[in-house]
Amino acid sequence: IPGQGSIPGPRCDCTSDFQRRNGPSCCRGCPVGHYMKTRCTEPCGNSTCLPCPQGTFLARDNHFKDQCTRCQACDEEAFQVALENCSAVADTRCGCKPGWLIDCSVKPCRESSPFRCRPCSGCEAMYTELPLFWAQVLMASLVVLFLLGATLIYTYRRCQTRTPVVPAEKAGTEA
Amino acid sequence: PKNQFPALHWEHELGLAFTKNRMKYTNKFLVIPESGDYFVYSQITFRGTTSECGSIRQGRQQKKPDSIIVVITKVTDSYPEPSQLLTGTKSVCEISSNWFQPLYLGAMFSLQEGDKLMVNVSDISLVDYTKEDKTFFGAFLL
Amino acid sequence: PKNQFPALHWEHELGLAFTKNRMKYTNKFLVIPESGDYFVYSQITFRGTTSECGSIRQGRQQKKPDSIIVVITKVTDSYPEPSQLLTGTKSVCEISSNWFQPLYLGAMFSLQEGDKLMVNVSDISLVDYTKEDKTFFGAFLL
Amino acid sequence: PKNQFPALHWEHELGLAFTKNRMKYTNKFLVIPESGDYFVYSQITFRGTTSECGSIRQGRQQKKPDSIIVVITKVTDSYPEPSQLLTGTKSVCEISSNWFQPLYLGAMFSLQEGDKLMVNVSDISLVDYTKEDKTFFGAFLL
Repeated sequence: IPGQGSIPGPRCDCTSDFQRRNGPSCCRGCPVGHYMKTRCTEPCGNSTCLPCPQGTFLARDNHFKDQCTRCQACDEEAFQVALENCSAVADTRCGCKPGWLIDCSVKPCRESSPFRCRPCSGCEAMYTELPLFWAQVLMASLVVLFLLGATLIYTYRRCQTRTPVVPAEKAGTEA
Repeated sequence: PKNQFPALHWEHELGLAFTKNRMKYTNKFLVIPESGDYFVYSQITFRGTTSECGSIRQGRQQKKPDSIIVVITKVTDSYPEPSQLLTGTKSVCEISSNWFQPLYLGAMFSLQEGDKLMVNVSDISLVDYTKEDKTFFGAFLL
Repeated sequence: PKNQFPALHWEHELGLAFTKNRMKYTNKFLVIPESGDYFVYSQITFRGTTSECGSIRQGRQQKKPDSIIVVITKVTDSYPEPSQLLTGTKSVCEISSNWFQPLYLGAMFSLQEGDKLMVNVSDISLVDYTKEDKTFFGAFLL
Repeated sequence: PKNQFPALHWEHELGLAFTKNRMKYTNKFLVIPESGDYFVYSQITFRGTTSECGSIRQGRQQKKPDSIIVVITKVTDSYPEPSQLLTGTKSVCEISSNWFQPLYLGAMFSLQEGDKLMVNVSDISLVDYTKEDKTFFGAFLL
């Protein structure tokens, strides 16, 4: 394109998504999984960002946090296991081994409530990382579907028996 | 956000309450006036009538306790999610007709100018807010 | 005075106990040597044998709990009544043969030269005074 | 030595944890960098499943409670035995299927350069180490 020359850099007015005021200057934030080591030195420059050390994470993007968050540990005494190990971008996800059920330790049970894992003897290896509440919802919807199906089959069969299947030769005599 | 527990409002001028040295209190938050190391503390006195867990019937299977939780949370401009600085959590299964107990928290943190601190509790209806010497929240620069 | 709870005596020289920078201890009181902001704290360990509330009989109606209370009180020349700075209060209804538990308090206050601080408890006979690391009281200028 | 309780290991760099102004952490100890008055504090959150004491059978004789204990201990070159600075001790006899509760300690001490502080607990398997805002330990120079 004629006269392209040097295209003026993005305006440094600290309003676009990637330029945010952080202290006196307007900087580009750090990506997910990184912490801010030092702020940018020239307007709208890049902050110095370093990867979160092992055992810590930061799940959000374009930020200016100078310290990564510690990963939680799963409670081995309560037979919890790490369903997903902590990474630089996400916290540990604790749950129960397949074939074990989540048993919330308190009532009412909240998302952050402590829980224990209990072996669920005699039930098939249900993937138990669903929080208890969602497991119950799943069970309830299965029951509803089953009942619905049963009633449909039953009514279909009843409709069928009401229209007599008349042998061909007798057709037409029964009005 | 980590915990969706409700945040408490605080009296910051009357009685024993005060703010000084540019420490501000607005809309449930203590606002840090200058970067530095702060000692942050709070006590929440909870009280309630006995729950189902505490009602004992012969030969019954042990019940799950209720719980009381207090969290001192930091909100900062530098990161879009609040972070939990201090958590006090206790199970409650009292056999008496009613119960009351405090949870105390206190520790030192490196905080930035503009950081905001709030206190969240698991159930506001259990908080004894009747007297300022039982339930309080504060921070000071070291 | 607000609460007629008995005040505790404190050792202020032996073992871990000390006073310095003109902070005085006389007759149950810490005496504030200069006006300023102080962090005031105390832990009282209580212990007892099980009360009636905890004795469980089949089908009985739930009992009222006993309670343990610690209050840090300020006495000042500028006002004839003491004021309660900090209160820790907990219900007690234990089913075991005996029980023991601490109550901890700590917060910052603006105090005047000559103000006096004491610690009151609901029942001195329940206080475990046997060891200085279990039951203590202190204040320091910030 | 006074108590043979096990000492806890601590994270001292990641997340909310930090050391500064020459305060060192090595092998379970905070090492005091310069003589002076320090505020030392810790919270340990304990959790467990209900013990025998809490299982209630009709007309049975009351049981002895279990207990949870946290001790902040000082080790110093000037004396061969560690000394217990702070102790939190609580009986546990819960009737619910499980229980959890914190013990908080904090006080001011005159410490010498090179003194070492550690936290001992009665039973490490009862310590809730899963989150840094529930179980923590610190000290700062006043």
